Amino acid sequence: MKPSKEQQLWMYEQMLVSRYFEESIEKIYMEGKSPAFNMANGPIPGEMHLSNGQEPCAVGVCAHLEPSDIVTSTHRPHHVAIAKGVDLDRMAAEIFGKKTGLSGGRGGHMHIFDPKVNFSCSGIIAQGMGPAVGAALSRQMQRKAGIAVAFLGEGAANQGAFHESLNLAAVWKLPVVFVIEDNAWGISVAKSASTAIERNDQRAAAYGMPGHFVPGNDPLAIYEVAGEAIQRARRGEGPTLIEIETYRLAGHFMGDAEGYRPQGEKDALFARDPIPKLREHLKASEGWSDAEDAALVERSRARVDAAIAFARDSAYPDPEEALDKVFV
Amino acid sequence: MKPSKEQQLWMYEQMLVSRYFEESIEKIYMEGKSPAFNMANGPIPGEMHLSNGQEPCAVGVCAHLEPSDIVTSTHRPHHVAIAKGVDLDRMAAEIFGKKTGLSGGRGGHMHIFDPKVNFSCSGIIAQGMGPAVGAALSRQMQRKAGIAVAFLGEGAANQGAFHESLNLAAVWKLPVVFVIEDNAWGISVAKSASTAIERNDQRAAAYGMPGHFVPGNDPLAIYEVAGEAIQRARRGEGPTLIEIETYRLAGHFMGDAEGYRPQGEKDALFARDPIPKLREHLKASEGWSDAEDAALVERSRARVDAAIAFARDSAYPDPEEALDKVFV
Amino acid sequence: MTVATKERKLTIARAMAEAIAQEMRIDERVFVMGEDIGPLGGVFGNTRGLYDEFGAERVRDTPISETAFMGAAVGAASDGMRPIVELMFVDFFGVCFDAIYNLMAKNTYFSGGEVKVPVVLMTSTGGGYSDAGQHSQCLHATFAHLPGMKVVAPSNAYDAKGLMTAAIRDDNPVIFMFHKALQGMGWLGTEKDAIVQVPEQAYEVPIGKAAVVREGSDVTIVGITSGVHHGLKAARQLAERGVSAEVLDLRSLVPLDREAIIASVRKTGRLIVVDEDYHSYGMSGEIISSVVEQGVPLKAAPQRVAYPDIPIPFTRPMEQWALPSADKIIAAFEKMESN
Amino acid sequence: MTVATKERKLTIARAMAEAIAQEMRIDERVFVMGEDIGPLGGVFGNTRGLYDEFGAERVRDTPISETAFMGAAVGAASDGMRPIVELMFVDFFGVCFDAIYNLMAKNTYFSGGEVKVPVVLMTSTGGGYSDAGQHSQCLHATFAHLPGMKVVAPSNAYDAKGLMTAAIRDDNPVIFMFHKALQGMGWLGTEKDAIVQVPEQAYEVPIGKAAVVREGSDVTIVGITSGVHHGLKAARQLAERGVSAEVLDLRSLVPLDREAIIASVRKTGRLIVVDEDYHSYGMSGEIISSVVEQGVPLKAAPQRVAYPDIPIPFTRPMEQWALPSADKIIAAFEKMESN
Ligand SMILES: Cc1ncc(C[n+]2csc(CCOP(=O)(O)OP(=O)(O)O)c2C)c(N)n1
Ligand SMILES: Cc1ncc(C[n+]2csc(CCOP(=O)(O)OP(=O)(O)O)c2C)c(N)n1
Ligand SMILES: [Mg+2]
Ligand SMILES: [Mg+2]
Repeated sequence: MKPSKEQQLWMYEQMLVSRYFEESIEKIYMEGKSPAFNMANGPIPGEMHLSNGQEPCAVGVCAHLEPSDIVTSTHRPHHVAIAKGVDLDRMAAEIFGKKTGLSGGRGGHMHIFDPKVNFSCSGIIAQGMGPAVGAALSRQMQRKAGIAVAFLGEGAANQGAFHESLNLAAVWKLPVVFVIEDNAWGISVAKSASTAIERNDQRAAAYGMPGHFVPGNDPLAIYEVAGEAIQRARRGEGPTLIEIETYRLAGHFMGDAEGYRPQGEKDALFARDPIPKLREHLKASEGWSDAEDAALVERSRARVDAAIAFARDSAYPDPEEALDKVFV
Repeated sequence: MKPSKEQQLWMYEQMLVSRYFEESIEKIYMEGKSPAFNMANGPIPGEMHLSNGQEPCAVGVCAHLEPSDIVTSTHRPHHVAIAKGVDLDRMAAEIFGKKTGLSGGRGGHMHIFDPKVNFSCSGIIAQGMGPAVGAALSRQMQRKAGIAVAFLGEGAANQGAFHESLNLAAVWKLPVVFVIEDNAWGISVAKSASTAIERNDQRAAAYGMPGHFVPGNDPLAIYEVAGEAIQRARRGEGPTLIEIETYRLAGHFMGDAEGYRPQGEKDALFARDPIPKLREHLKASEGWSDAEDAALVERSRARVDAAIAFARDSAYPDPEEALDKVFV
Repeated sequence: MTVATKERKLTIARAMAEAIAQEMRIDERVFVMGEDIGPLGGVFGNTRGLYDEFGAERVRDTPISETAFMGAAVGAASDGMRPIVELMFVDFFGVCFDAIYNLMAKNTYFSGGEVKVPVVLMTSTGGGYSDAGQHSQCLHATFAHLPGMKVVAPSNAYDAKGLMTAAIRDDNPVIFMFHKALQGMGWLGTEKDAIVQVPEQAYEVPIGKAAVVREGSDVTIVGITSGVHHGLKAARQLAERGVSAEVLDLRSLVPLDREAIIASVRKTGRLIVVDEDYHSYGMSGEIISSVVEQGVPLKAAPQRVAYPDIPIPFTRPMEQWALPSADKIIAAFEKMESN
Repeated sequence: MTVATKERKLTIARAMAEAIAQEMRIDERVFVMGEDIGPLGGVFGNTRGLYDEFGAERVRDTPISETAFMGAAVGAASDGMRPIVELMFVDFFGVCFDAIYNLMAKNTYFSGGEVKVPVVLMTSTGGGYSDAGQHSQCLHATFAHLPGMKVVAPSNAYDAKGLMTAAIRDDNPVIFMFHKALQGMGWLGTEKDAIVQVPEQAYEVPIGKAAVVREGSDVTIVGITSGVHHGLKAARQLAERGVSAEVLDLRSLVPLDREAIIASVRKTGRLIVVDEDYHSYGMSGEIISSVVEQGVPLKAAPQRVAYPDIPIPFTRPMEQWALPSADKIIAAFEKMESN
């Protein structure tokens, strides 16, 4: 199942938007945070986990999804949210804590909820998995189209929720796909120090489900493998586990000194940045022109800029609104 | 690694003691509980999970253990406690809630602690696993002899603690053996309805550790497999997972109507009762005589009777002692 | 023409099952999951009959995987279903509290009210039958302290049915705590006063409203589940001495009906709180503070009869000694009078 | 001859790391495990330097498997080790609370005192820097309500070092809560008053003893961690109006120093409790009830300044508005006076 040119361009565009979005956030995040770096300050306070480099995972999977399909993501959600079609303006506003944000500022960057496209995420490791299983159960019981995808990090694959969710999904043969973004690090801890085996796709056998590994942070390869798994889920044949080799180009969160990285790792990762790679591929194999590329880059930047402007220009909520929405 | 005659007889004796112990408890448990069955009444109140039929798991494993080795068990602990050498008098007294009990009556049948032989158990499914891993870590760090064994049910193998504990033990290469007693049922739920694969030993691969399956509830086969795993742990080569096919001859707990069992299951299980089977084997292959057997049966019964008498004759603690031992 | 109303007393277990069945009949989105809630009908009987009527798809036995199925309840509820999920004993909350507390309770807020999480989490509480420290707790405050979940706990079958119906129809997560000693399962003993007349048709008992279950003028006894029955027994004994005790059944811990508590204490001037949950940092402290911080005039220092701050012991002498009781309530009243 | 004592101010983070290092030097059984506590030195700096001094065996980075490593801490402690284990944010308790609560807290009791479980569980609390509802909670009452664990929480580096030393030497499980805003990590902002002089040699601050951190005669302000600093600021402002506020730093939630609280309120006749944890069923209610149930004479209804019963919002206007503050304490005092 190879992606068409159109699909490749869709993926490429989402990757560009995601990358520019993260780069914008990165810059704005630092506003108000000097001379002393204090998370609490600036237009974007709090923790900030960027997904630069991991865009292929998001687009390769989400290229197969409809708005009605369900995605749960993690503390590092922006790339997936963008690929799933989350409202970029309102997501930006949420990250700024504005009234126009997806949750009116209550959630922030680790709690992006856009029910229109069935996207949500959570800041607790591996805890999006149960909800994905439950959403898949809901579709199965309602005989309603749609599947669920749970994204998680390779560090999360050692949590109890991983085991329980995979087992439950398999026992009930639910239409759900589990996607591990293996970026080699859980904060400062290397995968090899936390995971008893080399690749988590091998754990699929413990649940009698297919497991796939996708090397190389390659969106086209991810597209193929994810497509199979998602088709399988849609056919009612049950869950699949996928592990994707990916790269975290930024620190774990902003402010991370990244002292744990071996010398040269960052350079090596940047040399393999998936965005220029995909661009080159498009040019080499799909007749993508420099002019077309410049236009798309322009358009993607503009889309991000508009979202950021929307967020900046929006008002903060009234403090007392904190008391609303506890119960509906 | 075949068991010597002496070892076989040791196992057989523990099985007899365990069986007689359970049969005694079973009888006494019903005292004061008629005409209306109310758990709160009688000399043994509360829940009671008997281990009749599962004795092979306990003896086949514990035959390889020293008092200094650590065992954590479950809500169904008696057979393992006996094979591990827990003080039978004080265990009986604990089950009766007496002052002479292992914990002065505070714990009861699901909370048997005998630090002299490093035995403990817990009523929460799979939650003995972490402590076994930690005890193994303690031995590894202290360069002190001794390994840990965590017993669990097949139902428990779907808990998050299972996954986390196996992974941690493997990453740290700890001297611990995980023993699943697969009695086919988790209360009323069949293994096939709760577990995505047929046999849990297959899950060992997810942690890069050896996995073994022992069919037939056969103490001699268990002895062999457990011996290998325990030797491996003692050699510092890391953890092993074992699943044992066993039978629960009683209900989940006393009072269980067992309506979930397929017709004829109980009869079939009793026909395969491991105690007469082992007796026959001893007679056929090890020159075990009827007279010797009668003497051992007698001795085992006497040991149990003495423990029960000790428990019956002991005094209850003072109520106010409830306030003691919260902190030491 | 007079219609003879059939007297029909139910246990809490049957009342719960009836409420669930009635809602399942009228609302396809309602389903039940948990351990042994299928053919077995629930260890505590509160799903009895459901499997036969609604089948394996809507009455689902789960693996022993509370984290997964609590999380799944959240995901299914967010996707339009209305799951009722059982945590067999409240004591097991520690294996799955994140899914309950960081997802079920908070997703509505985190989503700015956009995502509804209509889950009913039913769970058994309470001791008194020697099930020891991992199977006898109430943990009222552990759940009620954390915002985002409604918490109800009936003392009788009428309230059980009405609260369950209200809980299922509520668009918010509701923790439904049922006390084992009131449940009507013979093997756990049974508080007879919990078995009461229950209408056959569906009805709601409003969540967040306490009930005055006995009127009085000298002292207010506030309790929930088992505490209500201890309170009623104490009130009967106090009446023999000429003391008129008012007994308040909170029925809901969240929302807490502070108005009802304060109104009663304004009338009586005395307050005793009964709680089978642990003494410190719990319900008893909350009730007392809610009254005194309002400056309600008191005739005596308020008292509490709660479970001491100890893990629950197995052996009967210790266990029974530590539990709240009518005698302890009376002693608390006497202490008030002696000062 | 006079010895010049070197002034040496430490942050709480450094004080904690120093206490741990000193105990590790004298006691081989002490070791540390948790996420990112090794080479990184802990996300909140409280294990900085330990990995370099003691190496990977005694300073162990774990997988993200809190259930396993909390359980492992119990097993290792029961086998003679003295683990210090970190739960990175207290908000994560839900993934591993069973191991903490049903094992760590209870095994000593269940074993009749035979099994000691000398674990120190250190965990970060508190918000105020826009980390939203799964990373900003205090959960004081959630831990303090459940018997079997001691619970300490320092407001300054001196207490942090002394409480940590006492906790490590204690044969019981101790929950050590450190508040992120007091921790001395610049990137979290820092309460300057938490950075105080700390002796180089090891010493213990006794667990279960509150400290009067400011003496006064008109009102008692009781707090813990951040609440103490809000209280001190309020007291300074009240002093300008001629009101003399006494500020009590609980330092331990379990055991709770009720005597110290009552002694202070007996003196002042007025009580305000400050708590960054949720309002209902929490610390504030416990403190107030512990005073009024003793019949301590009060000049005004006691007040609480606690976090409202809402998940913690991300956005700064809401978040800051909801937090306790000196202003809110003063408003509470004014309310007392106006009645
Ligand atoms: C249960 C839990 N434990 C710990 C954390 C703290 N934490 C946040 S992100 C993270 C690392 C996650 O690693 P991984 O799953 O690989 O995701 P990545 O950050 O690499 O995207 C940790 C430990 C948490 N949020 N939840
Ligand atoms: C976390 C948790 N969930 C549920 C229970 C209730 N429970 C007690 S025993 C049991 C079945 C356990 O099955 P298995 O692990 O196979 O052990 P067995 O009873 O067959 O020995 C269950 C569900 C529990 N004690 N702890
Ligand atoms: Mg990672
Ligand atoms: Mg079983």
